[in-house]
Amino acid sequence: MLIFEHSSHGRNGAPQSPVEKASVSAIPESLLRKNRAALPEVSELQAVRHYTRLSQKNFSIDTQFYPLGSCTMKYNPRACNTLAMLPGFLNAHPLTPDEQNQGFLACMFDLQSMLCEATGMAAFSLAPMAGAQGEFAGVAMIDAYHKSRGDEERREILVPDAAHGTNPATAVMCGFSVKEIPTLDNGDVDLDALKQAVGPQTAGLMLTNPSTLGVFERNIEEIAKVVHQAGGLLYYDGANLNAILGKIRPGDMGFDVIHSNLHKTFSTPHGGGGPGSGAVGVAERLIPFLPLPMVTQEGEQYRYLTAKDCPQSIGRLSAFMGNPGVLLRAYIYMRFLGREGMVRVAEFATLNANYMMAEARRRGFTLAIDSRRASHEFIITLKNEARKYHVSAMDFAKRLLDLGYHAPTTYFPLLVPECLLIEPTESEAKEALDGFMDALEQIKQEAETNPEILHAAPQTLPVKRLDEVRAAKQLDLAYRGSE
Amino acid sequence: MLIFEHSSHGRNGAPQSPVEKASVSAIPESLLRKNRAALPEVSELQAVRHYTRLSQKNFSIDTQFYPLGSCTMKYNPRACNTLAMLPGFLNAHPLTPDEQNQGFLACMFDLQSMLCEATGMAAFSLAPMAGAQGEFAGVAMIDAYHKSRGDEERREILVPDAAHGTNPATAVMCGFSVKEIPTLDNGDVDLDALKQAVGPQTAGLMLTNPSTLGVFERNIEEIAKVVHQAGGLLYYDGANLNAILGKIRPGDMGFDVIHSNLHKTFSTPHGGGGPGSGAVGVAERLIPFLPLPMVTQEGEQYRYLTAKDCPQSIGRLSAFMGNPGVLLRAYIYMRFLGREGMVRVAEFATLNANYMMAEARRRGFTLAIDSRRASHEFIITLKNEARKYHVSAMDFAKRLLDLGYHAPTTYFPLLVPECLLIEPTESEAKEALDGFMDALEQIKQEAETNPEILHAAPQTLPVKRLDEVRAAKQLDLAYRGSE
Amino acid sequence: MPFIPHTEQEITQMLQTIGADSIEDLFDEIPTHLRAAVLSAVPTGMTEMEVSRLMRQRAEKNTKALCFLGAGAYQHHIPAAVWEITTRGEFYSAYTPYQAEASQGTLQLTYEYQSMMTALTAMDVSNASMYDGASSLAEAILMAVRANRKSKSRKILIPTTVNPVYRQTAHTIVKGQQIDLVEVPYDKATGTVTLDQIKQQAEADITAIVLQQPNFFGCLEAVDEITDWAHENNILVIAAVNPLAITVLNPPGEWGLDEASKGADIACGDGQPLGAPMSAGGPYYGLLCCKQALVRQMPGRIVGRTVDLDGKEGFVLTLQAREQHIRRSKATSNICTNQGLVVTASTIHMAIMGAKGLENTAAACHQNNNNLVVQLCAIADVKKAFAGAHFHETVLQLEVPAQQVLKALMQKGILGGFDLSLDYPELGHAILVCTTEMRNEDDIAAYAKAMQEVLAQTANNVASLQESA
Amino acid sequence: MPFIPHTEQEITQMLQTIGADSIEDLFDEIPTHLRAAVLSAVPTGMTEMEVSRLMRQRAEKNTKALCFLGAGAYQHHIPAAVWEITTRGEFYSAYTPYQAEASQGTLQLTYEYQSMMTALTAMDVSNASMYDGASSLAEAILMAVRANRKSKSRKILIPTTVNPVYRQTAHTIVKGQQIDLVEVPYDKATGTVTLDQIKQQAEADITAIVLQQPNFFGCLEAVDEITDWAHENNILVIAAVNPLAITVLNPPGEWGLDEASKGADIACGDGQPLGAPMSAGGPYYGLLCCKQALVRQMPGRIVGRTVDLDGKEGFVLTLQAREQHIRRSKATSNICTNQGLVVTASTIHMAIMGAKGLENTAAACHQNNNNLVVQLCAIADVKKAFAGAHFHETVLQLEVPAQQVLKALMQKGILGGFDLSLDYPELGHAILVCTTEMRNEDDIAAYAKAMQEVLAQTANNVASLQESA
Ligand SMILES: Cc1ncc(COP(=O)(O)O)c(C=O)c1O
Ligand SMILES: Cc1ncc(COP(=O)(O)O)c(C=O)c1O
Repeated sequence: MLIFEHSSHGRNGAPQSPVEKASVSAIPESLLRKNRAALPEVSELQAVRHYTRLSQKNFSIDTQFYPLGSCTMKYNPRACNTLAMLPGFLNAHPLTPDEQNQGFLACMFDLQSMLCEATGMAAFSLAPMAGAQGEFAGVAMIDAYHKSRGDEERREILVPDAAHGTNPATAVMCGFSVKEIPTLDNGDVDLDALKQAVGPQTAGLMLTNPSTLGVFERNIEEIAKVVHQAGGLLYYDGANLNAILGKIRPGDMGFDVIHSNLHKTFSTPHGGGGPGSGAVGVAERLIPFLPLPMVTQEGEQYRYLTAKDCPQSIGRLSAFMGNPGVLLRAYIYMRFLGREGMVRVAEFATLNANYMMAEARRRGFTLAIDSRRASHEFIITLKNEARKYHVSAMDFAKRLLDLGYHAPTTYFPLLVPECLLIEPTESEAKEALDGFMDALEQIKQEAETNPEILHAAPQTLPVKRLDEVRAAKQLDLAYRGSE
Repeated sequence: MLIFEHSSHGRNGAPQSPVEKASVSAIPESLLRKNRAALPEVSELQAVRHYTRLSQKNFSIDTQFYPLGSCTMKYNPRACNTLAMLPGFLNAHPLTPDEQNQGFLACMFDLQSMLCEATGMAAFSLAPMAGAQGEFAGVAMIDAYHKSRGDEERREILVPDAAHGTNPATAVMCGFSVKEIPTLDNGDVDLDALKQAVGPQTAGLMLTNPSTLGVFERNIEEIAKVVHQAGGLLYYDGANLNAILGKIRPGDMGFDVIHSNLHKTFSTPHGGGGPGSGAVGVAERLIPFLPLPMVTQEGEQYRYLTAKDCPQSIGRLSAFMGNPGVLLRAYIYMRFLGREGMVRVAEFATLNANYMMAEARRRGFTLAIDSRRASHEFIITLKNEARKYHVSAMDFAKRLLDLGYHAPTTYFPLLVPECLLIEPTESEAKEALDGFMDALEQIKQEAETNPEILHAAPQTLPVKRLDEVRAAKQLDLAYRGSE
Repeated sequence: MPFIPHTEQEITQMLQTIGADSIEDLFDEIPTHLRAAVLSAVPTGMTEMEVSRLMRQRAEKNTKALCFLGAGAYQHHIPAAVWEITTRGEFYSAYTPYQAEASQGTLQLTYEYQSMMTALTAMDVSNASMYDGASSLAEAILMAVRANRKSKSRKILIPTTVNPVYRQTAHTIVKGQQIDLVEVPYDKATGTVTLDQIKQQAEADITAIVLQQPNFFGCLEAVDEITDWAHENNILVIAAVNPLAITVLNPPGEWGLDEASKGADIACGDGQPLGAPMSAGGPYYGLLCCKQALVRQMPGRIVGRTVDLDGKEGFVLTLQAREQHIRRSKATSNICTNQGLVVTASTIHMAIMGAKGLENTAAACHQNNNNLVVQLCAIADVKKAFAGAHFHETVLQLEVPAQQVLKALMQKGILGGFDLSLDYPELGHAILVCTTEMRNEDDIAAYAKAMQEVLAQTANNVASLQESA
Repeated sequence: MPFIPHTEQEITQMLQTIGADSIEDLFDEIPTHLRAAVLSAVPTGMTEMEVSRLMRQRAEKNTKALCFLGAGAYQHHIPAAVWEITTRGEFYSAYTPYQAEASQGTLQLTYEYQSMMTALTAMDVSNASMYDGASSLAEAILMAVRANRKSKSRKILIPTTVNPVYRQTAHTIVKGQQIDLVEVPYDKATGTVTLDQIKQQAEADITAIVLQQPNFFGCLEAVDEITDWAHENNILVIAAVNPLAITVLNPPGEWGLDEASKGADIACGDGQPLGAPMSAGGPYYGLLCCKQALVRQMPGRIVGRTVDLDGKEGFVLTLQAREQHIRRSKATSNICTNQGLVVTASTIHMAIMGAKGLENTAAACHQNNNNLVVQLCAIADVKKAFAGAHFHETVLQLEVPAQQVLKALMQKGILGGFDLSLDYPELGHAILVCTTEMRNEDDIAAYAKAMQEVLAQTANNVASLQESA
């Protein structure tokens, strides 16, 4: 039932607003609203009950193992939420003079510094509001860099075919064209193809390492050389640093620019879709172009850098300071971890992924890349099962839901057929990993003996399998009253 | 699965304590613990997940209509929780000097005053930590009063047979014997029986008005006269003031002492069993005996009253000030309501109960007391259904759970066979009341056509009907490891 | 180990299964000479007790001054229930609802959000959110360029009454795509843009015009007139609105007097006034709505209602072919993660407040601002910059530098407003003052008193300076 | 109307169904002359915005001083997760689990609590909570009187080292039942009670003895020796413990050296140190545990594990025949509502902290107190009152009135301890100082510095008084 269906005309139970409407007679009649908006009219209890019950219909980290590959669904420490919501932060107006905003600015400055250290970059801006915006900032800086040198011809961005969809989409948004670079069966970038692709038109290469195939790009130094020699810059899609934190730094690998999804590696909550943060870091030569605002320290005082300080900046990406509440949560999380905790993240994320991969192998699953170490994630391909038993990766996914596990990422990366991209994260106990592998094995057996169970899944959730085709054809995007 | 069953030896994932154990060598070896307590060893995520999922197994006001008679399961405004948990309150040590505790003390003083006004009593103490302790305080004051006048022979407390179990239990705890007074079919106390019962041994009468039968005691003035003339005092079990708030005041009815369950009328949460507050109020002559601590105002300053100020007090009932967090929530709720809101509570609680009673009648249910107004609650008796279809009130209750409603109170008051005591409270919308009555009617039909459905209920909850006999016979009160 | 549950025994077992000797072995594909040293610039880890202490100290450092500052972020009352429910683990720690059946909570809520937002704006379609108001304006512009097939110019008219940081953000985001943002100056008397001024800037082919209502000065634009004119000239209208204000102001879907072409084509804005705390600037969210015809140009996620195998109602992400994870370089935008949790809060906020509650709140904001302005303008040397109605912000002109006055007010515990001198030097010593429903009579009187004292003091200083000169 | 959802139309419909003309009619059984007038002493209602402002102002008035005060309530770190989960609506707004199948959350949690509490105390059985530590001591005494059938005296030995307010509360609650609380003085050198002193007070027939560990002075009682002696004399032992302290101290279930009669018979105490904020005094909860043989004398709720119709594990309230709602005047106690929500928090607290975490916390409290005492006793005119080990509180004796020193410390932002002069005048100018794990080195140094300054000032004052005299 929709909240609108709990509505009763004239109901207004909550002491949440002035009881009487103040006069708006100073506003010309013609500019006033004629009909009150058709929002639901419910009591506070009805709203609380409705949304509390709705929440219970979600799977979430706090209730289920959620090994969604490329998304890093790790534990979100509750303290990060509690402390980021201290009144001193929540009530801070974004335009508060810097002198009265020192507590918040100190956190932001420290966060910039820690990100620099963790990634080996020279400077960081926290402005981007998600990974995709971080990518935008990064590619826009590459653009600005070349243009600042009068190098106007570099209009192409190279992207491996395994890349996340945001990479090509971003390049286009920044006005570039995109060329795809193929990936070898072993998961490494096809170096020969890359060598052929680079040229005076190359603005840069966007790379994820470890790649979305869950393996570390072993030729990274060679790749960097090839791109740099061609005059291009190297972009690191660091949406996920979970596999390398404290182990290897993008800056040391030769990357010129990187974004990091703080809502992945640094554990800010995913919130059912956001908000996130795609903080962006750069090597020395790109510093002038970083997006605003940033925070600097002068003596004991912190202050925002403005366009006056950074005349070459690509500009601002949002009205204020990105997503401060998210940034605070990441900052708090990083203070929890400390330098020693960061390394542990990589170690145990990697241990968990490799353990699950070994277990998958042992239980007879086909791995997309069998011969190598997994990074923080790995891929099972169900192409054999699909062929033999007519069950799809999607069927596996839905059946997993019935067994109390959120499904891994399905059908991404696009180049592996019928794939499950599995990312356990470091915060899950062996117990959860084993339970998940048991479930997966059970489903494999069901696929062999009774594939109908898979096709009919899920059976135990609030709804059965939903008709997506109908949703797209008979568009119903908003409630318009009970006809 | 128990939290203990998620435990893994040596696990210690949370940054919640010093990592190293400090030395305790200053403590003699013989006084030290030898074996570490067998608490579960789980990660913070495991604990969060376990208890989040456990919580989802509860019915609650925030998720279901919960018309549990005599319990007043009304909406608990979230703001009451948020504001009562402001750091200024949470971090206040109970022995903070009064001068540094003025914010809290001001709330307590105001709360005392508002309770006096709402009940018509001369003074209030907030010390009792639940209704039962309020009763204890009240009866102990009656005792102290008689003794202070040298009236040592009054060792009997009168209690109507419809009374809540805490009434007789309290009287005995205070050293009195208990005499039960019968109730008439129309719900009023049997006045003749009362007249015969009173005498020089009578310390007092404990009365709930409206009674637990859900009707207003019409002879209250006569009753007061009878008891007072016999030299006894009149105790008002005001666990629930929802039916009379702002309509009639116990003080005006002639009561000498009253307790009020703030966790009912004043909406502090029930918390799965508590904490509560049983604030106790008295007429003039009992003021000297009120339990400590209380708060008084002197000029602009508030301070705690101590034993020095109140030498005749019955003493203290807890180490500090009752349950301050509960008292704050009640205070906040009362400020929300204001005087006009208080009356509305009574009006709409009564409207809802009478509406449901009328609906029950219309749908063919037998009412325990058919001819009268309901107060904030009313009783259906299923004795006919029990006789004809061999279904019990308990079966109805369990089946209601399947249909998404918490069951009303069953088998209380004890004098009505197969009863459901239904209390909707003022905060429920007509929609919820109608839904509940539809469910009840459906169950009645099921009872007639297919009583097995009732006997087998519940079917949709985490467990089916539980074996209480086994629980009491094969006592298993604590986890002792997986044998 | 913080947030890592492994016991020694488990680690051993797992390594055995993997066939590795140590965790270190798992990193053997990384070239040794590239391995990171200790991250010495990152401090060592802290316990929760220590982190809490640090953060409380830092939070305490932030000002508690009475806030009369707006300029795009507003201090409104948010019912306590809103964030208590929003931060329930099931909302807080879930991700994008790719597995619809296991995400009906988030999906249904988002559908309800879209329903509420279209009701509020009187538009046909809403997406599930953009990052913030400024970036949603940028996306609205990109969308208009894609949608207006009749226009080739990629020229967008954007009055200088639109929030300066919105204009800057739009510039950053659209400039890679050869889009021309043409500024239109405002009328000095009214603080709004006039049709005449617009026409002066408008060449033959204009793709779209942006109108902010209320505008950055808190003044009310002649949206009907301009919308009609734009539509007559095949120009799309992008409305940038304060979603709280439009509970009393004519909503973008109703702009224009011409019934045939009524309504803005795209509406954007910042959802902050509907349940997001100011929080030093975010997270807020960008609202983005459009006419039905433009739905396939919409960036970002959209939730649709459908049915399951049994015909039971349910909700899914829909029209995903617009999005980067399917369409890659041909997507409508690169946006992936949005501002879901804030939308969750905002939906609950709107449900609890109801349209009437929001309307009363908006009216109170307006009235408080009128009261404040009357009291401040009663002080010598303070005057309103623009005639005409304001919503809940007003530009005041002073005789002394704004910076100086604001600083002095701050010392009296008053966050007195936004200094306009950088963005609008032509206004002289001007500040933008804002009131929400949170500022009661005492607050307003306190501001007026403080201003009086500050200006008196400044006058004295000036006088004594002059004397001593 | 706050918290009332009825629309005018619904009210009309409902009255029609009832057959009443107005809501007022529903009150027609109440005698008119008794009807209440307007409750004029109750202020009019407020909106949430107004209430919030009021409460924030009041909360701000409370002190933020560094807390070195204990005496029965302690400022410990509580993981943020604890109360975030505890206040989830499903726990917060549910009631006593009378409908077991719809309350498995609360019931299983309570069973887990009982399991943890018995593990912590090393006792056999725990109930689901009493109101607080003081009232649980009273109930423990009543329980002992019911349980000790060999004793007729109803005499309870209670050392004066037991928290004075616990003794007062016990007195209030048990006095109606002709129970005699016999005080036993303590040894002036050690601040503990000796077996000799006990024997002096003990007549032939004693029902039970109460022992608090650590005692009110923070000192450690000779619990083994006294337990053995008590059991030899058919005296039941009631342990009053700090449940955090017993993660390092010998738990009550292990008291005594005589294997045959080992362990206190009843253990009570306040659960506050395990997850309840100080909160001006509550809500906390009383823990109450006993030996298996005494289970039927236990007051309050108890949860048991059982199975459902399918044999699946589940949880129910059990042994309800002890309770008032079944047994009425013959119940073991009148308790009904208990402190369930605090128990919920405490259970989650224990699960997150683990035994090791609690142990490290307890040890840190202890060490911090040692450090504080060393630093304070380095100041002239400050000395320890008692020799021997302390847990995390220590009695210090001063040369000037405690009241005066504490007040001066407060002015320096230090809540310096508990003034013992009212309850223990024989100790002179004595204060009880406490440290938990929350007081770090800086805090301790700050206290020492403040104390030094305060005492120096006082000395000066005294000196100058003497001079001027
Ligand atoms: C590899 C990779 N790159 C980029 C992104 C985009 O990040 P965001 O969703 O925060 O925009 C993601 C996240 O989905 C990702 O996994
Ligand atoms: C009528 C009545 N009296 C007394 C009580 C006892 O109150 P409490 O549970 O707070 O001890 C109750 C509550 O259950 C009650 O309903």
